[in-house]
Amino acid sequence: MCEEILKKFENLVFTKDKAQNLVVEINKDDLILIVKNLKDNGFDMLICVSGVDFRDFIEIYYFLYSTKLAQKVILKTKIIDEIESIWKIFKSADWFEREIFDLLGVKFANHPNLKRILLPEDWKGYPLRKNYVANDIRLVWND
Amino acid sequence: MIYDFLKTFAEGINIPSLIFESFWAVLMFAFLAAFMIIVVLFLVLFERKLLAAFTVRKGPNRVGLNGIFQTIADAIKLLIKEDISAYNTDKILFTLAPLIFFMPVMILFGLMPYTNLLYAVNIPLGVVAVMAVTAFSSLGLILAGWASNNKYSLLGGARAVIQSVSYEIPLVLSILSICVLAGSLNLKEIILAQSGGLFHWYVIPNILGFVIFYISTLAELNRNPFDLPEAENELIGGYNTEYSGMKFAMFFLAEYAQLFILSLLGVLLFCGGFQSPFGIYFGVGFFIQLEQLFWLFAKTFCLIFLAIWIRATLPRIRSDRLSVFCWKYVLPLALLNLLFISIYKFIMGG
Amino acid sequence: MTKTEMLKLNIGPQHPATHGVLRLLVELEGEIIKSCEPIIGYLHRGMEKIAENRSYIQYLPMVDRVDYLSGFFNSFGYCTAIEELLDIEPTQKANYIRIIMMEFNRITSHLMWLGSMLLDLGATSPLFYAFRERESILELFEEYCGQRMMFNAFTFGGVKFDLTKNWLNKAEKLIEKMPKYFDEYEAIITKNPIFMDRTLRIGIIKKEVALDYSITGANARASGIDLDFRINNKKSIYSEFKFNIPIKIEGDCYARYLVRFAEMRESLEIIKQAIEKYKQVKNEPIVNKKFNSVFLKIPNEQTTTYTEAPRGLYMCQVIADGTNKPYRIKHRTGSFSSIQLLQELVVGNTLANLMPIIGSLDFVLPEADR
Amino acid sequence: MNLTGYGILFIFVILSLLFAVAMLVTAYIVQPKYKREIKFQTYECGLNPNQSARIKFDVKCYIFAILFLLFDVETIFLFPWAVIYNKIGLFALLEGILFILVLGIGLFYAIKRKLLEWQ
Repeated sequence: MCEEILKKFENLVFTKDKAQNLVVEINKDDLILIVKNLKDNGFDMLICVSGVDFRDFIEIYYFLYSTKLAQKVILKTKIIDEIESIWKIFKSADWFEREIFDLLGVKFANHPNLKRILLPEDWKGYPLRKNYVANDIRLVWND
Repeated sequence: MIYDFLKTFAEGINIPSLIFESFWAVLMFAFLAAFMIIVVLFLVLFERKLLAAFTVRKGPNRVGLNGIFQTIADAIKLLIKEDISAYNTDKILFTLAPLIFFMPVMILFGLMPYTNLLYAVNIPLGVVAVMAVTAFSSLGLILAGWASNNKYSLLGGARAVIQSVSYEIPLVLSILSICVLAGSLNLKEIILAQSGGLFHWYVIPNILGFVIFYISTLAELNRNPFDLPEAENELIGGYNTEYSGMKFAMFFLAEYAQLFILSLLGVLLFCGGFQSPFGIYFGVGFFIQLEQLFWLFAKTFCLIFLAIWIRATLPRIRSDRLSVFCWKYVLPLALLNLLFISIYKFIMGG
Repeated sequence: MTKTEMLKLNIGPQHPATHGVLRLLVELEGEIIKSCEPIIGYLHRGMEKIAENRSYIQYLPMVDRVDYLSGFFNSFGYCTAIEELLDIEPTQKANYIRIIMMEFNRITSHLMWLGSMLLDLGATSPLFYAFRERESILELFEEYCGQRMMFNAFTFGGVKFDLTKNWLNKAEKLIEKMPKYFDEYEAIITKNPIFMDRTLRIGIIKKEVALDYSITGANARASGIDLDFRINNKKSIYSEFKFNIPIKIEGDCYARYLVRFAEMRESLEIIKQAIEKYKQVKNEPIVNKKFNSVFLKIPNEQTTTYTEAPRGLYMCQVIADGTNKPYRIKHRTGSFSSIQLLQELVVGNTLANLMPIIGSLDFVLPEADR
Repeated sequence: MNLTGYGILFIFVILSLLFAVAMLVTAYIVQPKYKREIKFQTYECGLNPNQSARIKFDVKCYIFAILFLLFDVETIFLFPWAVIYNKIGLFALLEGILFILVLGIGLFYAIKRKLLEWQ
């Protein structure tokens, strides 16, 4: 089903993860179009957005779900540190993207309110990056 | 009896009667103040124990035997607690508010007849005085809300205005229906007009008026389901958010004293006051007085029990429905009830 | 006429009705809310960062703490993820034990919600009644695994403890009694006119909005979305059980209340069936494959599991890199989305309506902040 | 000269004020006074208030206050009527009905005009 919807896009790599969920590797420039296409064709819920730091690049995962077909699809894209925001398509992406910005430092272009959500506003660094060193003075309580 | 004894004593040593009467008033006041504090201490414990029973708990059970000294411990704690008034509070109004809230309650205690001999103030316009004094206390809430410079207090104060303003009128109208029945504004005469047992009480023809009266008192007292000005889940503490120590204690004290005194008023107006439900007294002389006190408090605590029961059962009413409920349902009903009662009175004994 | 000003009010973090430490920055005109900005993060514990520094088995107790009210579900999601990565299947018996525990946990969680929602509405008694029943279930948990809230009872490939005969007897007795308790609640709540007045047609989540904001779980089902990951999952251990999924289309606070209430009854049905099935496979082991979990190394793979937790979908994404520590673990929880929805749902309501809305959405903050 | 009931009432008013003030004074003497900066912060859920509470704020109770004034004044007129109701008889009844009807019509008008709705 998902394959059919995404037929017209090029450079897609279809794989399966360990739990037999469909994972589609996409180019970050096609993201908006693909997500919009999926939404129009039944994938009406954005379950989650997550990001992983692989040192050289960051991978962003979009977990989409179709309530009618009971199908899941995971979009995966490689970026350096910037990607287009999809909050106009799914409003829930607003906070998911803020969380990724907060913890991974990924900048989402055209995001309306891109600021820290879980950490304090004046926190330094992005904790989920692999090169993050936890030496913030606020973590030392005993002095 | 004590009055007569002291009176002859005073006349014996040539004290002017004006001074003696004033002295007597002061004595009565001291007695009533002590009475009020004991009643409130008991009432708080009563409510906590009852609520605990309603919710399958034990309630306070540490201080004293089964927790009977719990409220005394609380009172002492509040007394020796530091009194804090935050930045930007209007210091004068902030102190004045608990005073204004507390004062009327004490006066109300003076206005009530407890038995046919035991009363402090007996004036022909007793009912009007009671109404005037009751309405006065809501001013304290408004002042407290405004003076605190706290947004939650402000909202609580605003709610208190709407609530007390709305429910004042049904309250007055339901009391008016009693005045029509009794043909008097004197509380004692109203009670004596109901003598002769259960079926002579005004609650029988005026049951609707009683319900309206009870709903309105609950609203005036800010009790569940009308506890909006201090709804803790919405406004934290409402008007008394910023209060601590003795000032808070005064709000607290006055609230429970009001619960008692307005329940007492309900008993006086609708349930024959100190009259026995059987129409006769079993004792003679001094024991009649005790019996009357017993009946009065028994009936009052029935009403208080009802209030606590309601508190344990019902959720809070919505703040915008509160005034609508009053103006659309309670007030027209109160007007109709007044009409009905006046026609009833005309037919029965006009 | 002079213009009135907006009252900017902080509701929370220290507020009796925000279920933890949620902060809502609302603008009020009169008592009507004109805008609302939820601010979270006061309970952020860095769960996802901690995972990177712990071995898989060391992280297992941490997962229970993602949502302290329904620890079994988080534990289950994490364990199944690791099982998928390791290609092991838990035994049937372990599955049944898991289901019994999870459904009991769902009831405790919903009872907690019921009590706190009615407390928000100003009714104090239901809280104590709900806690009384919750207590008896927590006692069962305590007897099972020694813990009342942070269970740490599931492991990779099964569960850590077996059920005793005594435990089963107690559980069966409790299941017998439970529906009566629920009837009691219904008697004092469901038709209560004040409760209905405060919840009917209040805080309506339309179906499109719910989809847009990724609302899952009972909140979505109250808005007419047929979404339950107990059924909608491809391989679900629930597939051999018969139970209904209550769905309402109104989407208001009252519908959410009804859905959750019906869910509790359904959970009892599931537990009843699970205990029957458990008795048939009594002699199986509780753990499929014993391995040295301290030096457990998982190949370079990734997986995602979807669990229907009481507060919506709990998704656990695990990325392994061949060492004994997870490379990245992502928890996706239902509360996070529910809180986000507040900014739209609350606007235009009065301050008094905020409480049933917050209460009925049933979020807990540690789950949102992780 | 004897005190009437009103005289005693007057003494009660003064005494209750004194009683209340005495309670505050006692507490002031007894209570500890450790003044700390942080204690004087206005409570706003653990944060510093971002604006003063003394703003021009729409509390929606103006209309209720007006209505209250109207009704309260008019019910005051009913008190004397209630007292002498027995003595006048039919005339009092008719008059009372008329008066209550007028009140009721006013209330009906207020409800019809939707003066009591919030939104």
